[in-house]
Amino acid sequence: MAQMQFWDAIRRAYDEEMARDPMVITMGEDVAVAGGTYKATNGLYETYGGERVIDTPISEGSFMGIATGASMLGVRPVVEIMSVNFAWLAMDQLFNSAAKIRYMSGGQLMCPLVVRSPGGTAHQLAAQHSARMEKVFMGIAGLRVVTPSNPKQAYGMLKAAIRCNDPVFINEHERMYNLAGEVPDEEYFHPLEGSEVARPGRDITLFGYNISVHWCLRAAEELSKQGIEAEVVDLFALNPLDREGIKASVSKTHRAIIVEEAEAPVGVGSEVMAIINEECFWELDAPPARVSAVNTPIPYAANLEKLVIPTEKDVVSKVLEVLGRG
Amino acid sequence: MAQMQFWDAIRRAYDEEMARDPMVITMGEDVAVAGGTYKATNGLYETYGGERVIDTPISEGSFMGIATGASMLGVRPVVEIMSVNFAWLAMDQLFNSAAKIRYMSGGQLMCPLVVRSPGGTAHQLAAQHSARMEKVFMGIAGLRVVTPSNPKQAYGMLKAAIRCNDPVFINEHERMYNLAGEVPDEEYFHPLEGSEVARPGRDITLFGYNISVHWCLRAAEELSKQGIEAEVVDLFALNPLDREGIKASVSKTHRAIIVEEAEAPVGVGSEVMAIINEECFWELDAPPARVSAVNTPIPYAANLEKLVIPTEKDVVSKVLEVLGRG
Amino acid sequence: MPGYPPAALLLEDSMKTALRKKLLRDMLFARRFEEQCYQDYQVRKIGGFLHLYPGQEACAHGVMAAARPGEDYVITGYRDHVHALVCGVPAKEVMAELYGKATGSSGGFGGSMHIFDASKHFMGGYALVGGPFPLAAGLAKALKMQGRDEIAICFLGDAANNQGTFHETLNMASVWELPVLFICENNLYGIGTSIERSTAELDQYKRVAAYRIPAAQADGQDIEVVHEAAQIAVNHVREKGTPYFLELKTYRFRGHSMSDGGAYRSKEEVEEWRKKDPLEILLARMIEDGEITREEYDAWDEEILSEIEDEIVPFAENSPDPDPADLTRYVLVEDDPYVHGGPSKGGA
Amino acid sequence: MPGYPPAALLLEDSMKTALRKKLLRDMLFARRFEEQCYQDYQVRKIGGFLHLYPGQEACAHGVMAAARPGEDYVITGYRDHVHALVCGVPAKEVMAELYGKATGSSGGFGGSMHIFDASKHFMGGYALVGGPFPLAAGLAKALKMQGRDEIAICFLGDAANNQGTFHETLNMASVWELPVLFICENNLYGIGTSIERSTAELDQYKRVAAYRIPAAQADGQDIEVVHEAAQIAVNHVREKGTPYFLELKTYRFRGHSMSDGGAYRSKEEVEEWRKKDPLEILLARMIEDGEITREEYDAWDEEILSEIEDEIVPFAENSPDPDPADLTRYVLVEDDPYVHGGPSKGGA
Ligand SMILES: Cc1ncc(C[n+]2csc(CCOP(=O)(O)OP(=O)(O)O)c2C)c(N)n1
Ligand SMILES: Cc1ncc(C[n+]2csc(CCOP(=O)(O)OP(=O)(O)O)c2C)c(N)n1
Ligand SMILES: [Mg+2]
Ligand SMILES: [Mg+2]
Repeated sequence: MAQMQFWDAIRRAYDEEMARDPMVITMGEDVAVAGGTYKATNGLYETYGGERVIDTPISEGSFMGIATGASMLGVRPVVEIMSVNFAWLAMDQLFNSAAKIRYMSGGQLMCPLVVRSPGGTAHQLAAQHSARMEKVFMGIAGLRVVTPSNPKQAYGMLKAAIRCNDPVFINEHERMYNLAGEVPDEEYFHPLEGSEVARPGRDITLFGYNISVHWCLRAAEELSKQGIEAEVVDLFALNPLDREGIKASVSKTHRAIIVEEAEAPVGVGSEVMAIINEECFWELDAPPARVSAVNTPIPYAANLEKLVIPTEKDVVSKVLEVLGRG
Repeated sequence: MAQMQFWDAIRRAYDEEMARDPMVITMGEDVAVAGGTYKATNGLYETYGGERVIDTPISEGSFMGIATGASMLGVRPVVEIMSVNFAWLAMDQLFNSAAKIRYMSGGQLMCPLVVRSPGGTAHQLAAQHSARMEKVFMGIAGLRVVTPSNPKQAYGMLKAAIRCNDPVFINEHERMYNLAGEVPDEEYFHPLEGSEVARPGRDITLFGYNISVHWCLRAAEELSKQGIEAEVVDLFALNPLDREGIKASVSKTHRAIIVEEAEAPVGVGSEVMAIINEECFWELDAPPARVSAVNTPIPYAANLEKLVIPTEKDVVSKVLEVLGRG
Repeated sequence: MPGYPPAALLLEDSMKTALRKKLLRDMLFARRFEEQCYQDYQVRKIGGFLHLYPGQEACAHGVMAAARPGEDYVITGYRDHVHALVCGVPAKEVMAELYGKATGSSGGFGGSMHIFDASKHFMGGYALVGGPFPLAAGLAKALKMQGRDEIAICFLGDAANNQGTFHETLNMASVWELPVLFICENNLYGIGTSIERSTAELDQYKRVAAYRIPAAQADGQDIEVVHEAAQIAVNHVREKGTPYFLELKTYRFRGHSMSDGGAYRSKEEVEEWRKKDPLEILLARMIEDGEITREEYDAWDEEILSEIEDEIVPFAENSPDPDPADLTRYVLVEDDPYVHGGPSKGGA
Repeated sequence: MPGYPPAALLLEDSMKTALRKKLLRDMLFARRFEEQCYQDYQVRKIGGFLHLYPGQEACAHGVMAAARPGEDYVITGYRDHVHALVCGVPAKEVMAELYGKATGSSGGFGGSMHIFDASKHFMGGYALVGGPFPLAAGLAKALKMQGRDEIAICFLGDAANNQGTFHETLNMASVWELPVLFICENNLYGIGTSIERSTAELDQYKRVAAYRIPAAQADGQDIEVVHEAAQIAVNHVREKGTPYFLELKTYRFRGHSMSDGGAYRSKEEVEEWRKKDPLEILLARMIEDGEITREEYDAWDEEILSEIEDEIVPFAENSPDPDPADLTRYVLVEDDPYVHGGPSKGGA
């Protein structure tokens, strides 16, 4: 097991899959000659050439459609949307074409398309560069959505997504590309459905995904010092969500908090709460709760930006509140 | 109080507002010379001329942006997106510009833009013409979302939306334009926040919006015959949602079902459930539940389409289930 | 633009007659098929939106006569029945699709706007205007990567050219040198909006210079003119492997869809165009050249009408509805091993 | 295209000198301002993404010299500081915005990519490439409806022209006859992608013929050339009330943003363009014409540097952070009576 940074884990997945299958291609703005904004495609252009590692014009709507069209004939495109904020421009093709072609053709065609994109807030990128859009993608029938919280997942999910026959959206995070972690030396495919207990506990479940898993883990450590053992569940798959896994953990701890970097309305938090209500309401010893961003566009000023995004401290206080120790 | 059809109530609101304020304009595909796909803009072109009643090319992304730009200088554009499925093409301008300009300019500019669009399933319009997208719009900070269930609301909401200084999305329904109902003879502005008890009851609350209010009302009538008095709450405002109203009703009935035409994941149902959990969990005598569409793209065949969309019968059975009489 | 000799001119006389006969009969079949759809929609045997093709037959038939139907990959919008037929999708399966039956070309999942037949390389009708532009370029990208000889052909309307995808896709198709042929069926309207009120440049082929893609315009009512122009276009794309854009001036005789009042077009204009019926134009020429008689033509018509009445409609009528058990079957691949950690993890 | 006499040529010699002096000093100010931003970013006083303008100064200054800064409505992308300055937005407010302070031009809510000053008719910097095209046309629509004499001016880069909004907006601006001037600052790159690899037609003004909008191309490094070309453009838009597109060939001396390694451009290319520094071109000409000496210029430089150091930076530095109580203030209008049923319902 080697330590690897997040971007490098992605790059390794690309490299292995492109070496294996000449139909795997990648396209996006600055992915080729420049090697990718976050280096995730670094060196691929030199190895696989311009027909397979493609710098696109700034035409998100149509290069998503071109990738979708190619995927119908057996090409396996990995589209990088440089920042998830730009994905709005490509949603028509993703929603109306990629996610629906298999269904509306009565199963004749498949769109094995992968879309990778970083979302989230970084250092003061402000209102038009800080979107957290996972809630939009995960509501689309026909599109798988996964979101890695560490380099191993990032590596294994991209490999699985490239081989999977469904369109898959991989929600990454601008602030996580330099995160280091262990990645197996041997080839590894991460599941695209399910969830993972990142830390077992008994008193309360903290549901996180992507960056918020780390907030949950740090909060759990802090809470542990106070004698509270929080279970942290990593919801690495957002569509479909792991109803069984959610139920199992809440049935054990009887309390739940969902932690998300996004604003609350119609988000991961609300959907997980709904699932808890549907699957194991009677197991609950306290109302499930959300830790979410303040519901605003993201302000530029550092002091305001900090106020908007939750931290592990917010998680800790919410846990104490739910446990009646607030 | 005159009986009026839904489309005609909208048309009347347009007419009154355009007669009053020369800065009110409307634009969209076929809204002018042809009078609008659903007649909602019928006759306006003849009265107000081509500078104010504008047939657009098929360029949703940019005419949304043009309307937004004009709104910054005091024009009050009402954009019609012929079918909400096409709104994906315009989401970038709606999300990244209209909903954020006031915020990111530090309050200097406003975008008093109105967007009207019908969503929902109609008679076999299939996968690319049956989207129910309210859940997407209502997750956007900075955009108001309302959805009328009757002609009076349709009339009063459009008038209020045109005068309101925020961008407002009005979610209509393809199958409701011919619905008749009473509309006040005098000028009327419908609130853009809040909810309405469409039928009082004591045993359970049925939350509906737009078309599903009617399913709830019919189900309530049916249930009444069995001695069950359901309260029907019309969530005519989806962003912001009426937390107080939701709490008040559930605190009275102690049981809740949310009825939506859309697929369940990250939808109105999940958000209302989350609010119930946050606001009045301890008031609940049973887990809140959702009645939603099957989570698929919409199939064309009549028999399959019927299976996907919920009906008042599904509402009735879910109520019986929640009340333990299933 | 290279001066490929138009295909029809190269043919021996006898082959030319055979081709003309086939084209005329095929167009007649398409016309009758669409008329049947019209009737069946009135009695609600067909649901959804229905967009018919009468008046424009020479476009689909003329272009595909210059291509390889069933081999080249074709994609289009919602007005798609006839394009499907031309590619070889069985008429009874198209009709069954419109009836929403399990035997339909999309198994009843698609309907009129979403005819698909992968076996005939008919890659679908799509309901969002402008959506197929990039999909077509994507098909071409795949064909290029796979070193194949087929090309991608995209049929769309004039109003679709105002969508951003037109601009974005043509630019990429040019820069990336993709073997895709764009056919613009310019029928002068997008629903009820005349091209003159929506579009700065009325000649659609002129808009293409900005992408350095060769482009041409031709009369879309005379199938032999279409065929010739299309042959140049198809040869260009197939031989050079780069895009081409062909605009065909045409007209739809019926409304945009079934709910179209038609008030936006003058009677005179419609009458004027009805004189340019593509069937009549070819028929008259063939009669003049002694290749067919009016009686032979009428006999075809009888045959076609009986085929529709006795075979196609009953097939659709008597086919079963889709199985409710399949309702969620095509949403996500359920048994994909990679969903569950790869084949070694025992995922199916 | 009508041959408006270029503005500069109409001026008396003394006025011409005065104008040149103003333009040169303003460009120098802009250069120094951006260099200060560069430094402050290194020490993290400025956050977010930062896109600087050195090399392109003749574009914004030359165009606005032909327009009415502070009156005409200007809108642009994320590389927006200098466009704001040219419109009259106070430099210290721009700097305070970059510092994220309450005294910033957007109150600290916007940052570098979102400078706004409604009082100066500077309608914002926007971060999504291509987003301002339609917004600009919308501003023009409002001006037209209100019968006003101002025009809308949209500054964007070359790579933005590949976005669908370019195509859609130019078509509508043409059909609807909107008074909007599109300025394309063609610096040959979109981040690290050369125009040659992204775009079929390298001459951006040629892409505009498809919309029947008059267009021209000019050297963007010589501010007097820009000024002349812009005067024709501005006059056209103001007098005819219809759109115009002006391409300026230019180059950015620095990276795209602060994280740019720059490996995609050769040293030779950068060197070649650095010889075409817009400040040096005008300075040399003025020295030759005896309008200024190198010493006077250096004195300006001193003045500017002190102004930045003694006034602008301290203002930003010493200004308060935005009030946390305002965090949600601009999301939705809270006291809007129409939210609560109209004024008669007592909504505020
Ligand atoms: C994105 C989108 N916007 C609007 C529509 C509604 N619509 C359907 S067909 C049509 C007109 C298209 O005209 P054209 O491209 O000329 O094709 P034609 O119908 O004339 O064959 C419109 C506006 C749509 N289906 N998709
Ligand atoms: C919709 C969108 N896609 C991609 C980006 C990322 N991006 C920012 S600037 C840029 C290049 C723009 O180049 P150009 O328009 O030539 O302007 P320049 O930066 O050269 O002034 C790109 C791709 C973005 N901000 N928005
Ligand atoms: Mg047309
Ligand atoms: Mg550039």
